[in-house]
Amino acid sequence: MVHEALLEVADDCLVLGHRLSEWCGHAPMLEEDLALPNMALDLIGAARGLYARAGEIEGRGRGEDDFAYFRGEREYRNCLLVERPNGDFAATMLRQLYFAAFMEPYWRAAMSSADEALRGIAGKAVKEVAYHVRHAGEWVIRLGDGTEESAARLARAVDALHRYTGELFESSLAARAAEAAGVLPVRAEIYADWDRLIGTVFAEARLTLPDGVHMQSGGRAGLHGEDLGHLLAEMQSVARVHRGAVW
Amino acid sequence: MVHEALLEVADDCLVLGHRLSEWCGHAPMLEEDLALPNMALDLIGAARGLYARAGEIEGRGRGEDDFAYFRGEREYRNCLLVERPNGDFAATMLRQLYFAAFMEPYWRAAMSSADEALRGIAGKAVKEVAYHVRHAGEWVIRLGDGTEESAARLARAVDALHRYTGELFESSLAARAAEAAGVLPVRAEIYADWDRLIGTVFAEARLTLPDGVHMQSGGRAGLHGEDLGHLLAEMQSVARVHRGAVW
Amino acid sequence: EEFLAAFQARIDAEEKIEPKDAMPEGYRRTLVRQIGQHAHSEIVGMLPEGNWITRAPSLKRKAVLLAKVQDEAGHGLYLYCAAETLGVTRDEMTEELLAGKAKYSSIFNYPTLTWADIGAIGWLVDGAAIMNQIPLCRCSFGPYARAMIRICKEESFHQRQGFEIMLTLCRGTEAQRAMAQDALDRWWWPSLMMFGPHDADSPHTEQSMTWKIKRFTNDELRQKFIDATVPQAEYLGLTVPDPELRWDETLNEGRGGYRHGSIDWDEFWRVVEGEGPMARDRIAARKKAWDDGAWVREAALAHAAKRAARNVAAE
Amino acid sequence: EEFLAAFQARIDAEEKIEPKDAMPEGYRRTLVRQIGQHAHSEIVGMLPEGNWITRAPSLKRKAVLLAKVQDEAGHGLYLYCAAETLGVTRDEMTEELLAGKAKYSSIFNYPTLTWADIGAIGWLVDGAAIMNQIPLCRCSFGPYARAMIRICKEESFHQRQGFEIMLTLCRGTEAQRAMAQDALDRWWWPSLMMFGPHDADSPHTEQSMTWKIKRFTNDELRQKFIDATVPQAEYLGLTVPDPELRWDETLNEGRGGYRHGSIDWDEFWRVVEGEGPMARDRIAARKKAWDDGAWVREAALAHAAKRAARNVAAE
Repeated sequence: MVHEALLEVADDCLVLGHRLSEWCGHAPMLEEDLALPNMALDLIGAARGLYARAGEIEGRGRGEDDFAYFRGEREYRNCLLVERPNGDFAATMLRQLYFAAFMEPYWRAAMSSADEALRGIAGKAVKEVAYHVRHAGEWVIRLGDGTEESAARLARAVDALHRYTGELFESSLAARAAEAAGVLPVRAEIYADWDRLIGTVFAEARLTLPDGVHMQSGGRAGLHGEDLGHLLAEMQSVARVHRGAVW
Repeated sequence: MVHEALLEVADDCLVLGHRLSEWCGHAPMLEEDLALPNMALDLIGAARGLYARAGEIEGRGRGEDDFAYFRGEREYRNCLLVERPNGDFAATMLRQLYFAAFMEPYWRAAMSSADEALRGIAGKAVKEVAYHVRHAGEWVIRLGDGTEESAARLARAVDALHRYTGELFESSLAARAAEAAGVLPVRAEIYADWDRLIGTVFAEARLTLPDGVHMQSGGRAGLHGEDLGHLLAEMQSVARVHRGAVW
Repeated sequence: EEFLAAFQARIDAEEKIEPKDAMPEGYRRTLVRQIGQHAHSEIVGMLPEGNWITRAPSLKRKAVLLAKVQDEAGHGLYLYCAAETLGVTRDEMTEELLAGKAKYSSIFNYPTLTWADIGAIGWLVDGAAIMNQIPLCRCSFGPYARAMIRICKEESFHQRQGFEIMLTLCRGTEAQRAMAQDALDRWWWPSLMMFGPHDADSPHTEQSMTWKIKRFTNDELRQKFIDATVPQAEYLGLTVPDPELRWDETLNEGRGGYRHGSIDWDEFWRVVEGEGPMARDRIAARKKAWDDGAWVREAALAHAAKRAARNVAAE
Repeated sequence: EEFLAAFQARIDAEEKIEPKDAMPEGYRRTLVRQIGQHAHSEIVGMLPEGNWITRAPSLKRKAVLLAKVQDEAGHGLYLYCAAETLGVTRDEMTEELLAGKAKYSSIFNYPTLTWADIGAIGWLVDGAAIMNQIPLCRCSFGPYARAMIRICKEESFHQRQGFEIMLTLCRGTEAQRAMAQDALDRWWWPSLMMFGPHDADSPHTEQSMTWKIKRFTNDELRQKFIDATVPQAEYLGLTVPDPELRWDETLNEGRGGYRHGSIDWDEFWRVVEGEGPMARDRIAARKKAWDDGAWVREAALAHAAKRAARNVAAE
């Protein structure tokens, strides 16, 4: 059970890292061609640590690439937020803010995990994610309080993405087991910090927090949208053709 | 050798059919949601016949799905024109016209092939492709002699795609062997018909035929652009995961 | 009053009502809404299946799926034409769909997650659609009835193809069987919901039946569907995801039938109200196609106008 | 005249020229062009490798490749900054690139067709780039020389990573070895072309060498590259696709070196003139990124202006 809870977090990081990496060479300015891969690298790095630890706990000899390249879309356990297509730069930055604003307090809490390996992963990730919060938060403010067009695009992004934030605070059975064992932080308890941070950024960005949004979930049960399958088909294409090869 | 020449034609049909199928559900009007899959079906049907015949000639027991799903991008032998991304509707229709205006006289000539199976495939395909020429030709005329925007888009499509038409008339070593054996028509001999048809349509569409374009080729040697690999990764994703399964 | 009675008499005599005939406004409105919804369902229904065309695992399946999705576009076209005979244009109906004002079958707001979903949709979703649609071939409104005859023929072909995909998977590898079971698990309940709320919660049913737009109630059709489908699942060796499902020989006037567990009506209403997992993606995809295609439609009109002007000038 | 002589004396004394120093217009123009081309090469060079980030076959390789492409963006940034010290803005240079007026390294107009191309690019293309760039660390123009020192360090790291990808493939399965050989077959000749035309056909070389912008001729650098790379190919167990390649101990002043077959200069000039297979796709991709990003850049400027205005108001 505990290893499955780690896979949920790992899948979140990998899928979002992959999405960010799709921007590579196509960002709106050169500075973002540096910043986006930078965040992608942090996320993929965290995913690798988590997969490795999940594999050890599982004890069936699976490693990071087994988890990443040889599970299908029904086996991936990421939340729906991270698999949403990049959309425009406003959507990408808002998605990043939503996720990072959750992960920062989450990693901070995980620094006192009962699992030593996890404490190590969290200690590294917490510093990285602080930059993600800052970077994405600054962009959300710039776009929200920029031009009419940027504000409209950002508002559309909120309308499209807010419904996927509720799932961040839901714990699956596996997550609850890991939380009970003191290995992972309790997701619901992160909400206050997240809400405060998002509230602050939205105020500065002159954005209104949407109200009464029906939250979507399903990712932890492998009930994804239709985009993840395409992402995985591409991501796994070489590895699957050369099953067993070393790279 | 001869079976490799058939694979070239089959790959052209499959890849273009796949590209057209990407429009499914996303066409500019409902009538085109009927017409585009219709042409895709014709092309995929022709590809299946050609793969089957190529497999028989090769004599190693490979069937249509082996050729379609278990060759990589370096083994695909389609010309560059058909793998170009769909772009907008103008680009899709122009690509279709360029290809169909070649295939119509090609299939007509193939009706007197020395190979009986090929005569059968050609006899069916020649009727289908006449509709493709008409449909794509009418659209090219409508767009060229429509609004300012449609004319500009079509002109951009010509600028982008014309350079891929030269390859249609080049015969690889394999094609030359099949041509010498009377199995396939001589590609260079199709040019006069193609040029006449394109000239007529372009005149009605008020388009100028570009001059002195440097023609691109490489597809027959497996030297594709970077888009084909992504197309194949997606197309083959399920079949490759379940190697050996029957569907 | 007199007109309504005469109209009802024609209906009762099983006469077909034709577009040029006088008809009560409520009859017209009900039909416009229902045919429009039906047309929209065909159009939106292209998307979940279209999602697998580029990944179909064999060329034969790819061709069959393409042809099926093409048929759906064709059904949409017939139905929009039938609705147009009642004085509403296709463009108006499309704008309503894209504005989120018109409904379509909620089932298409679920995602297709594996290839087996293509089998399950054909088998279950088309199966349920046919149950709904066969009686519509005898609908009192002529253009709708005639469109449905043609549509039903193609739908039952699709349903057989879907079942055949499932059969192939169930006779295939272990992974393929698991994929088939997973698809049944996910599509079973949404398929039952396709018949709409229980009769007691379906206020329009009575009027529609009087007008012979509808011929059976929601629960009657749902029961027919279950009774037809459970044995098919057994034949496939799959388990219907309803632990309360059991044979009851007292049902169907003593001919027997299956009792089923209770339907999650909360989920039903949530999805009907536009909160299905793919609802926003579906409308966004259609809207994008429509908006991206605007210049094409404009060009076609402009060209037709130019051509007409030239013909006039030449005369 | 006097100024030119004094300037040349500084160059000959290996003094660094700094942006604020007076310099001949030709010197400035040559540097703007060369540094700009170099910056553009880094930016366009992100695309062929970026094409495989989403398909990298292991997470480790994915991370390494991401980091590499990120480094290239960084190199672009240093170089644009170095060029800006000469009075040209990054936006101006970008507009020139997108208008097809500025050149960049032709090698990036070839496509990456398999994963092995990522290895081959690191090994061969970065290898050739380093040969070109190491002497630039001693370039007479200070900002360029300093940028190159930093860039060369990272490039040689990339080159080792590329070689390591090739080594892993060559020690892998038969399919992997074939992929590696295929990549070498396709990238070898374009890599040799990276050094430019033969000295006899390179009119600017002499002036650039006098100004110590360039320190070696094209042919000298190409020879160095071949001599360094052929043994590496042998170590990998790969065949260099040049049947005329052979060791000649009279070369390199008796230290020996490899004689190579003749380069296809027709292809070279065709690609330089913008007819490389991916040339139009590369510019189109950069143009799309630039155009799609316009509203973001505008928003950032607008926000900065608002913020500045508020700060003024608050004072």
